[in-house]
Amino acid sequence: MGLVRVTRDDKGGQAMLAILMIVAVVVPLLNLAVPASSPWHVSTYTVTLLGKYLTYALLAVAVDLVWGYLGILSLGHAAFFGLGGYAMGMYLMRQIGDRGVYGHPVLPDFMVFLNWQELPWFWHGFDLFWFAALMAILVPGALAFVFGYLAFRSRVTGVYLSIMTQALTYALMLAFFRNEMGFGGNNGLTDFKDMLGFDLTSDATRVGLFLASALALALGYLACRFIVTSRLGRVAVAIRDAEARTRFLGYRVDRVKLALFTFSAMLAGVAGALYVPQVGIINPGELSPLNSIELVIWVAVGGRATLYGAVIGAILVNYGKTYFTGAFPEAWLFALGALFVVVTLFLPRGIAGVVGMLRTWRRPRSSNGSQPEARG
Amino acid sequence: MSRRDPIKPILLCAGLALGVTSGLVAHAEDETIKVGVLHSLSGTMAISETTLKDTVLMLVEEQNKKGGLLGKQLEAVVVDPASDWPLFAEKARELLTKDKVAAVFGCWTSVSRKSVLPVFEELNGLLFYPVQYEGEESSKNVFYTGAAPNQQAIPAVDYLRDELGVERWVLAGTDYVYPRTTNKILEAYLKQNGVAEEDIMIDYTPFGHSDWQSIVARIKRFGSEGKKTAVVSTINGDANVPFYKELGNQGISADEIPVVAFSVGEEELSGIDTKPLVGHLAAWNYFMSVDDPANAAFIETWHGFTKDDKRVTNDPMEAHKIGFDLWVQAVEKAGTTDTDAVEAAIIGLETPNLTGGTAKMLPNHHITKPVLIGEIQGDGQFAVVWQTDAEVPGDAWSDYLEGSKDLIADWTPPIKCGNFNTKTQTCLGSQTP
Amino acid sequence: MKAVGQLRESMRKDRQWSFMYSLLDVELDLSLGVILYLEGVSVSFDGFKAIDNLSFYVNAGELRCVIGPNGAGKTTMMDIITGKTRPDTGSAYFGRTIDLLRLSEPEIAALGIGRKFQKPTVFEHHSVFENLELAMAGDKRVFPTLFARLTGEQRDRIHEVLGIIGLQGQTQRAAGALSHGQKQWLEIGMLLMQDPHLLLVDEPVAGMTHQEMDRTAELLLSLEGRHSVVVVEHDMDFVRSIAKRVTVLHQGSVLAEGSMDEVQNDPRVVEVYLGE
Amino acid sequence: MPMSPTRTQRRAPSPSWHGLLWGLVLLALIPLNSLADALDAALIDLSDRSFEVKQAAVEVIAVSGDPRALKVLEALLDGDLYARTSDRRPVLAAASPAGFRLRDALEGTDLGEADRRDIRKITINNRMRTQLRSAIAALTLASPDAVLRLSAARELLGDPDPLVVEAIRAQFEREEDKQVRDSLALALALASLRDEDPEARLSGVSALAGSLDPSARNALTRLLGEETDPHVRAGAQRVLAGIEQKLKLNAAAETLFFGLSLGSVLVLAAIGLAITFGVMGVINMAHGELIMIGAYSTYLVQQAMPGLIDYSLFVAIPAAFLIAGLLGVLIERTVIRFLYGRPLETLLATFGISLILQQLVRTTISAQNVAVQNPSWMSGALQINPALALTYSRLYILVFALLVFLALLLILKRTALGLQVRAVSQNRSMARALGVRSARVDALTFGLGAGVAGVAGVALSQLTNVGPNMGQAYIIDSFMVVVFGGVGNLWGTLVAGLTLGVANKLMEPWAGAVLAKILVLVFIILFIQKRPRGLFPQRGRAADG
Repeated sequence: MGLVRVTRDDKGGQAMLAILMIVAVVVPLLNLAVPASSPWHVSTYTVTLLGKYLTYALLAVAVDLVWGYLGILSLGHAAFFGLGGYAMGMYLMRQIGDRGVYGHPVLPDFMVFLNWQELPWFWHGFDLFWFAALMAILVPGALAFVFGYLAFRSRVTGVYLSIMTQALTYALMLAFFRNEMGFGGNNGLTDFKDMLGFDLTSDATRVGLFLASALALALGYLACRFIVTSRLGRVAVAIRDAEARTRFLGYRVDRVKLALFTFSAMLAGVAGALYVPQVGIINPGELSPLNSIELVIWVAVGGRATLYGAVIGAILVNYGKTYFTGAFPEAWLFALGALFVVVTLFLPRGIAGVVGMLRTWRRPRSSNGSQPEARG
Repeated sequence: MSRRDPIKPILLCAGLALGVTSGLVAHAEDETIKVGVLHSLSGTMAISETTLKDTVLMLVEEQNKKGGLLGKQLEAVVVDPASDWPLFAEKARELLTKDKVAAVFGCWTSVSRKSVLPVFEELNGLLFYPVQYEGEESSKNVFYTGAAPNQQAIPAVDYLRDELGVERWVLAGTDYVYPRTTNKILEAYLKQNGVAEEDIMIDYTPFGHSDWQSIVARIKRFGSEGKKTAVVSTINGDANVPFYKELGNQGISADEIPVVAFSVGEEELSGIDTKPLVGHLAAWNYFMSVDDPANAAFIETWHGFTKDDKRVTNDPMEAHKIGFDLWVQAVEKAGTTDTDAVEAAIIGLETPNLTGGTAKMLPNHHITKPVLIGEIQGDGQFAVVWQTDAEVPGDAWSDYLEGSKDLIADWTPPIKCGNFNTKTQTCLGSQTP
Repeated sequence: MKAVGQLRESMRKDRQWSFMYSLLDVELDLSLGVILYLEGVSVSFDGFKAIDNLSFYVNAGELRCVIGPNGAGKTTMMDIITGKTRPDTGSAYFGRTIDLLRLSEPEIAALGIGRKFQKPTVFEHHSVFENLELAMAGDKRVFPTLFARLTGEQRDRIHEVLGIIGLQGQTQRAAGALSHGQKQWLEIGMLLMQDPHLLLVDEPVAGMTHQEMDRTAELLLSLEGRHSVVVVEHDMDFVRSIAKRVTVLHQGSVLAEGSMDEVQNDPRVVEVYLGE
Repeated sequence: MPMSPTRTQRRAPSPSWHGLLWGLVLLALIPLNSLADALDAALIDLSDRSFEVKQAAVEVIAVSGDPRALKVLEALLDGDLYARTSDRRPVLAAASPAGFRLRDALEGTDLGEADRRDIRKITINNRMRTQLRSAIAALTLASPDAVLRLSAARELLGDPDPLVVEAIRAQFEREEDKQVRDSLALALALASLRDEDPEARLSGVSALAGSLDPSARNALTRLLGEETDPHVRAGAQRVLAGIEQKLKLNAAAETLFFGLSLGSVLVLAAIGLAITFGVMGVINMAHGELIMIGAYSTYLVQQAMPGLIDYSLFVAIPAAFLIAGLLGVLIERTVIRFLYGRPLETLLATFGISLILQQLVRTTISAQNVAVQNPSWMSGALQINPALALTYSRLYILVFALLVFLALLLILKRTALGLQVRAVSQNRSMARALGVRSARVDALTFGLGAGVAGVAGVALSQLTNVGPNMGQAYIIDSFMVVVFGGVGNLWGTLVAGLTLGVANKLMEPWAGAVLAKILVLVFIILFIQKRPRGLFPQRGRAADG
């Protein structure tokens, strides 16, 4: 019955979920059942690519939750994503075991040639999947909690918050670049072999990961829907629109923000954890502030405060990226840049918003007429 | 809420799903042999890598003028990994599965190579990697046509010690795997040659480090303590300009404290005002200034191809040239572009260097190279001041590192292993696909 | 010195670990019949004294009007009561026992002090119904809110208030689409939903038509007795229409207090108002 | 302390040199004509491929005692010496319409026009440079030019050879120039440390007291290594301790200077942002690219006036200001003005613009970095004392940063524009009501901020890379500085920038460059939690809520 409430009045979401389900069924079939020769065969390359997009989509949903509904433009989500990724990467590293180039039973290769004698303390436990998975959620969550606790309590808002989260991401990136940190420095973690005993290079595993991403996206989406359709969700929007008023109504604004921010960070962590085994590498580049800004744009393109819009945005922009970098490598930065400008100027509510506008033109001054311009 | 709402997203997603699948499921025609080019054309690495893309295009064009390969024309497939390491892996996969390229020429940074390595091993493709690197790797599917540390770093140090009587060493590098490894090798090497701990100073800086004041001041102090001092620089491209400018400004001239760089070539110098740098050194396996008919011809073709006779040539370009020649020979020898056949055929093949001598593909997938030391001149070129009398064979596993001194790579039977432990006579890890 | 103050501020248990601090264990003590005590309060912004040694009392259940020229410190006084601004000196007690200066805005609100802003602020993107729902008294911590469901009597309460503020017809309308006056009433309605002991109403009739004013007057009068109400207003006719006791603020302190007529005949007040 | 704006020229004594002096002694014995032949032969040898042959040749030329030899050696050192392919005779070549106009290196007689293929440059290596420098030094020790004598004296510093010492002492007797005397004295003192007589050593030691020249310190440490005489030891230890003390002070001063200069760079990079972001509330992610544009305009200006590099900056500064400024106005008119009151949207839009600008430069100019030259007056260092030198480029940029800051301060506080800017930034509608044409003011303000960014680019082009990505390196730091200093407060930006710079440099020695940066960032994050409005917040009710 919760599901009913969550999906009611969310035609976009329903459609999105429906398509997601179809893709999740069809693509694996076309990949595994259909022979490679047939034109209907979907290459593993495509499967992995789609899987990657889905993790991005989940990340975008996480961003939309805090930006669209709470008005927090977080530039820290690349960091949360990256941390989740590193947690999973560390697990995959440990799985390599003695199959590394130096054949060291425990230490990953990069530690061997940097003459590390034994495993640093923070690497222990990551040979267990459940532990790594837990960390992939808890570490980003914890960081978000500490940062949020400080920031929201002292009422750092809007622009300042964005810039602080950006600084946070930047500092983390620099830290991970340092080889002394014990995370493989600039090279990061790579050359993964297998996961839970499944060979990462086999088609079946890749399809499995793809399905896992699809499932995670679906669940993440529903969870966010559950929040935004709850009273808490309405409080969030209230905070976005009139923070002071909400406070005078007796809501602990800082706690609400903290809770949602942390949850969103955890979602990002999950996305990261699913992303790494599919792309086969995690390195500090993922934590770059620029990535954070880019993924905010995915949400803007799709249409913020709609959740399903975030999914559309993430997939469209990244598909565009894959396509353009192949087709016209020279031009694609122009395209991306132009997209940023055009969307912010002419589509403040993104693709999903276009639908809304059409509707309001059809029924002027309708029930919820005035365009909500989500302010930061 | 109206019913219209979902339609657009549905169309979008459906179209998208189709677009992705259909767009990416393509079929390679067989009239041409495809050659993948995997170099960043945007992002931070575009600075260095665009040139290499052009080089490969030129080589392909030249080969086609000669009538192609196995009676087929070559076709270059260019993609842009945009200096984004995961994207490298994705693009490699695209080239191998979607475009079905026979071989890929690409990558610059170690991280990009590391990122694509699993892909090439999984899909059994061929990668020719043209940049000097830290070694400590030998994959069945990769051919390392750039210098291994023993083909660049160690000869350079020998030169400084023997020719310039250097006794104190500053090992300055950007904080990533190539400098780390190279410096570890050099440190071990120097200590073996009786250099005292306190005569070695090691310093790492982040990428694109731009404020060198304190470090240069430290080097200056370190160098002013009586013994002849030199800097061995593994500083990465972008950080070099401010570094050399600071050296110049703090009045450290090449004959007081010479700097020998491993990552500064003609291409990088073209972005620097070289007057303050005159006399500083670089160690490479190729210099544009070497006057050798082969080199002159290469430069001429290059200028012709780029329609710009200002364009410089550099070491990685030669590496690509050598790699390409060897690949062409191997394909002709094997009579097919099949990876395993080519991989088996290419070992032992030879092709002339642009600086004289010949490059031979060794069983460890590295090649033999002459080592040249050049001094930076005012015109952005190098004057060769020293060179090894014979080619040095590339060594995948350094003899000066704890982990790897017992390792060798040999892809010929019976060993057929990239990291074979000579002590235990076992092939470590699981390199076999 | 300031740093030390900040440090102490940050060390305070209830701020640091506010979740260890329960709001339910303080009882509003009205044994003296006085609900609000402000004593010797002063605030200054960059040297300008907005409130100057102000002492101000409100009895339980009374309807008090506060008037005064611009910059007299009316709004600042409300900011202090609701915890938005911290005074430099002085004390503010809610009932005999509760020290308002130690509490945050949400805590104060939860204790039953509701405030209506000068400029009507309602949640534009929420429907009228949702606005009232959000304002409704109850457990407002994060998780209870997440799983909150409307009970029957809560709905009835909302509809009751909708009746009081005369917006029954508009339940599902987005608050942003309401007229100015309707927003004012909705906001008062939101205060009622909190069923506070003390309502602070800042310029309720600014920009209202006469009919709307009269309705607002009825509304406020209907609250008297059940709630204590402090109304800050410029419009003299309106004040006269509702006021029993009037307090005149001037330059941040009380100039005069008493029935409307007393106040109006007070020479100092006349002087101040003519002086403008 | 003596202030001499010459570069430090110091190097280990060159063994190749003693032969030369013996040669000078033997000169008398050799018949002149054969000497001349030897000289000619040597000149030919200069164009030999092997550096050994060349070095031998230089040796001969140096001892030839021929007054014209000096010219040849200097030409060789400066790389002006070419060899004629026909007869391998060394010549000086000057570019001329037909190709090159040749003059004989030795006689200086004109040898007519030549094509670039007719001559080959005579390359030298570091060893030869060292050899040439000391050869020239010895030949110029007695030269009439004090500067030459000074460098000569520095050149021969610490050379133990008795003949050299004699030569120095001789010169010291008749030397008037203060500086030259000082360094000759130093040289003599160093020499006397090797004297057998303890007294002489002791006097040498005390003569070195307080000298900051590294060679002094090294000599003393060496002396302590082998010295047996207790008096001398004690003296040496005392003197050395004194020197170390002085060196510490200088090191501290140096660090401070480094910090300030890093700070000045931060201030320059951030100050434009302090206007666009601080005053107008626009999160201008393209700020870095505006800096880049400024740097590129420096490059273009230098391309346009190749002969006049020394003056290029004076043209570049206004040029960069205009180009970046106009670009800024364009951006403001076409994009930003639709986004006022929605700061976070400006972040996204301007980020898009920054991508476009980067790619624009890549495609129009090149993906490679471009070479921006330093004017001669920007290179080198101000030698306060042998242990402390302030590099001119840093010094000028520090001053420049302050000038830019003051200029901005004046514009904002004293001019009509400034008044309107402040009015608009505080209350748009009110300002408009008072007849301020806010649209125009916005455009101008943003233009001003952008222009200043451009000017910063000119300064940065003198320190670091000029390439499409250079902007990225500064954008985050700039925001940190502005936020830390307090938005909308120029003084805040200045103080914040300098503070962060110094803090960074203080930490760098023990934390390393990266960790220092990280620590600074973390510090700012925590600081903002405590003081959400930075060091110098805008006060009053307007600020809160």
